[in-house]
Amino acid sequence: MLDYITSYLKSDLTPGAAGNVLWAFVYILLIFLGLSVAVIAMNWLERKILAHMQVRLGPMRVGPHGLLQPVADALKLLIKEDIMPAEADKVVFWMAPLFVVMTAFTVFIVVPFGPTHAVTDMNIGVLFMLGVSSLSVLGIVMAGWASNSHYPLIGALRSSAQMVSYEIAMGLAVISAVLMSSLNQAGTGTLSMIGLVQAQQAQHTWFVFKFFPLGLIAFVIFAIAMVAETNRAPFDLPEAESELTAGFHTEYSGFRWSLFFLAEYSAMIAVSSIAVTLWLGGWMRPFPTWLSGETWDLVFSLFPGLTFIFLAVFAFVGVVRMPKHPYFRIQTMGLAGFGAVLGLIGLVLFAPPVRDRIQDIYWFSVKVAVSMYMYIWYRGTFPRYRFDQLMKVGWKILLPVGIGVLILTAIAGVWL
Amino acid sequence: MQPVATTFFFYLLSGLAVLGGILVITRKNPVHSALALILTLLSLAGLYLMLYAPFVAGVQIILYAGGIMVLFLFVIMLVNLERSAKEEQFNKQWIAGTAAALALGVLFILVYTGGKALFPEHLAQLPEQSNTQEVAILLYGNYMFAFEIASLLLLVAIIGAVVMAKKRI
Amino acid sequence: MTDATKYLSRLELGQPDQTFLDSNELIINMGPQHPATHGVLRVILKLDGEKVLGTECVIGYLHRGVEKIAEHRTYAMFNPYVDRMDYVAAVSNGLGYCEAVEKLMNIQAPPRANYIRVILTELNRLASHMLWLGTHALDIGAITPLFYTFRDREEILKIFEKYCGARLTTHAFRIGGCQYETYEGFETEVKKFLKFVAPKIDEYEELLTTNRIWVKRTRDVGVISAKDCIALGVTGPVLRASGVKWDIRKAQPYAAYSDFDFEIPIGEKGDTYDRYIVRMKEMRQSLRIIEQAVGKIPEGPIMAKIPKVIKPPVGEIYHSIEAPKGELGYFIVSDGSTQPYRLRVRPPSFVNLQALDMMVRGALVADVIAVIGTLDIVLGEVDR
Amino acid sequence: MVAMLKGQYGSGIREANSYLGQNYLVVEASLIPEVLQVLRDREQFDYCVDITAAHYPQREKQFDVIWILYSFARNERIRVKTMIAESESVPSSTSIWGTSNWLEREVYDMFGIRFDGHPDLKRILLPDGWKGHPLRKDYGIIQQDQEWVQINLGIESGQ
Repeated sequence: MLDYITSYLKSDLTPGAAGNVLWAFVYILLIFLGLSVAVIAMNWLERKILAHMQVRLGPMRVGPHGLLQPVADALKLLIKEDIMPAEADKVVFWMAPLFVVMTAFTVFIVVPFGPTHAVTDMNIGVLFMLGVSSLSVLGIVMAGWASNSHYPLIGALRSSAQMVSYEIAMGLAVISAVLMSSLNQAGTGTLSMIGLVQAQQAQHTWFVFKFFPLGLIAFVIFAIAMVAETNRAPFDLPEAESELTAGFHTEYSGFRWSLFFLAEYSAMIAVSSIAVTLWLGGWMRPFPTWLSGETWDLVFSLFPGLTFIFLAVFAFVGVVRMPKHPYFRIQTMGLAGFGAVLGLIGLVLFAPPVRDRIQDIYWFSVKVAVSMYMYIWYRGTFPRYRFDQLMKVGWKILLPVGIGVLILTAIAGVWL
Repeated sequence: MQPVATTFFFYLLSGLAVLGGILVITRKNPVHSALALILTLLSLAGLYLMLYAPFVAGVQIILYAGGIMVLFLFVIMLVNLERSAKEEQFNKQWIAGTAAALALGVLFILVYTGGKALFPEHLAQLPEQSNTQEVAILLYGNYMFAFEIASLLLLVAIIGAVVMAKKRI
Repeated sequence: MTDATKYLSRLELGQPDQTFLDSNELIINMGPQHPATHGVLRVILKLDGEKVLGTECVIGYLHRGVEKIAEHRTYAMFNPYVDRMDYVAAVSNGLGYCEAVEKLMNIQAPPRANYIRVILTELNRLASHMLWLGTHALDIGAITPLFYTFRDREEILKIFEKYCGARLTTHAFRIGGCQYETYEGFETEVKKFLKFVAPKIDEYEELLTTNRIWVKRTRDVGVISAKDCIALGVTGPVLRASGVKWDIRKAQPYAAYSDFDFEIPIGEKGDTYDRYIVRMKEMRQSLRIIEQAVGKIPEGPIMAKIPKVIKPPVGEIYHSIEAPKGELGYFIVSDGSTQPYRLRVRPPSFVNLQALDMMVRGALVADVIAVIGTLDIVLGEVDR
Repeated sequence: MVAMLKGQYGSGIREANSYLGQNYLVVEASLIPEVLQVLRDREQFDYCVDITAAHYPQREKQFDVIWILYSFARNERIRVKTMIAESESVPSSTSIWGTSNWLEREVYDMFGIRFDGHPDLKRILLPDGWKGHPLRKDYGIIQQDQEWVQINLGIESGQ
């Protein structure tokens, strides 16, 4: 039994590829937990970052610097009354959030956090991700229709039109990256997520820099389309607050609404991870060729630990700056405890075996985090597109440019 | 790669597909029918996966479930269908329908018994890893011409749809 | 009452399109509880898909009968009520009312009082435009400017609070002048504010003026020509953005406005973007006026000699000022008693709102939101 | 201008005067549309600032209806006034100025003065079914339409 459990640890395959059900299950659990934590963290970070962009403080009351705010929010949403409109279509209304959450989480089966850190390495990984994430629009349409109300219906129609349109531009950008992966001896590319990163490893470059500027343009197209796909600002028409009150989830409340929230954020993380995998070198550390060699490997492998230590220091600075009033004593202690935990994690991450194992996940997460920060930044900066302008951008700019990039990539691949 | 509980999953997915199909024709609400159809399509995608045809499965999800059904729902929601929901579902043609179903069933049985030799006992184990490549080679090699003809046909259909739907061009 | 179709008599429903595959016309009720209608405005939209075929405004949800109240209050007692009309530009309302009564009684406010009035009114114009900018940008989807403008508006409200104790409904002026002398350090504080706010206005412009999405959302949206503006009685920045160089501060100067050197910014096309630019320029001009006023504020009394009981002679008067939203007029009929016989307020928001229907026909739903924002209405003033 | 108008309409122009520097005309009700049209077309009073009314219950002709006009070209305001009795109506000026639409509706709402030829004369600020016209002098300041309040709001009184 113990052998069966430990047998996988030395494998260089993903649990799915190794046919190890137990470890696949463990990975699924880990991803589920990690994703939930990431969504909670994103919630806090978004509110904090947006607040600081807008010269406010954001959540400050629950816990030190509002650290416990997402927990409080989650609790509030769970114990809130769950309202179902009398005229709603009960079954569909009930199914819609489940459907959205299910699709948002399913895509993470193929996300490669590292060469072995994925649930499974599917032959059609990219296709699977695009397909399953495109299913989430069904949930949105179901929600809008089942609410039996004008504003949600318009929101749902808008979002389905928007997502179907931008999926095409997205697909074209993806194909050009897949084309780049076929530049090897065998001449065949791959749709596997892990294979794509390995192709970038083999070609010693991130695809975003490949055939400059073709890779970059494809990446930009994808980056725009992925914001539209996840219904975020400046493409947040389906839930445009000033026009449609809240779009497709106007009639949802409490736990059901929180499922939509969860799905939105995990979908953001999912598409970001596609972008990272396809263009930003997935789990590869920065400058794998320029700064190669033992020393640089060591230096870069220290980053995860250093990050946590840095965060811990940040927390301790907060402790020092906390007002010295008895009222704040518990908060100060809490923040100090939080810093201590972060520091401890940092220290553990310095240990060589952990360090080697965790590096890939760390670099992948950092890249995704940067992408998530961009999401928040867009939201703080841009006004909202109008519907016809949005369609125009999708069909008249992104689609032709995407086709052009695809053709040029093919030509460049044959000639260069 | 060793698939797990193959038989179980086969019956589960087939059952879901059949269930979805029955729901499609029995639901009065067209939106419910469409959702049931999505269930059927997704089960079929699962069956494709079991046949070691992941590419077909992926395309099935993207095109049918993610694309076409969304447009189906789009149209159903836009068009007012309250009237049809109240109409009698099984109307006078049930005799003809049953006859057609019976005939089809008999045909299946005849084909199965008559052509038993054509069905191999075990399916050939296709290489899963290179399936997508095989599809690509076939599409862009042997069947290049047919493929292009099909895409041309689709283009004609698109233009026709635009001409029909748009008042002024 | 709640049936939306009941109000649609004026919307020409027209012949339904017989073309195959055409979607039905949709009637949508926007408001009175809606995040983008700036209060309790209710707009009934008739849509073809997302295209607006016609609108009908239903107003009056905030009607408090200000004009009726005026007939039952003395002239001085009614003064605070006018603050509650356009509550984001309360100082302007008070200025118009006080000057109208002064004109009716044929008294002149002393120069120092007039200068204080100009400073406070222009500060209020800034505050009103800032609030407009924040909410307008929020309607179009940019959330950040709202917080920037509220931060800077706070500084203006602080000055008001220090001057008269109130932040929003100030009741800053009295008939005959001002009640309060400026507080210690008023001039330096206002000068400090001017220095503080000028770069902030640049900051707003940096966020929006050249922002592609902002320009796309506002250019050629809600276009209204100068001719239509005049026919519909639209005044204020909306009229100026259509290219009419008309500002009561210049045309018929009141208070101390004839002493100052400032320009009237105008636009060309009369679209939402032009109105945005005009208001931004107006904010800069307001800064100029305040700067001059603070620089040469005269010494002297702040209150004219007025009788203990305000009892204007029999007669009637119309006096209007340039409020942030447009021409704000007061028409007062006096029967010689201590209470107005009839007091009519000519509200700029009310008249401007009438142009909404014309500006959004053929546009999209999202444009309706943008146009409501750009008209800069305050429902307290529309409904009175 | 006054001389010209007087010459044209004779005694129809009851009074043409100036008070505190503000000009006003008092015109016979029947002449109103012509005078307004002439003022707009010939005298360039192209901007209708306001339409309002005042109620004098003790007079025989109870209502004053007042138009306040402005000319951009002359930078000048003028008030046109007419007196009408309770039962009389005034011709609408919606065909002359677009502004008149809502302003006349408000006068109708507040005073019950009817404007002939108005395209959509209905209440604007008060709810549609309300009884009474609040700016008339015989309407009390705390008076309300009890019946309307009870039916539509489901409460005994709105006070």
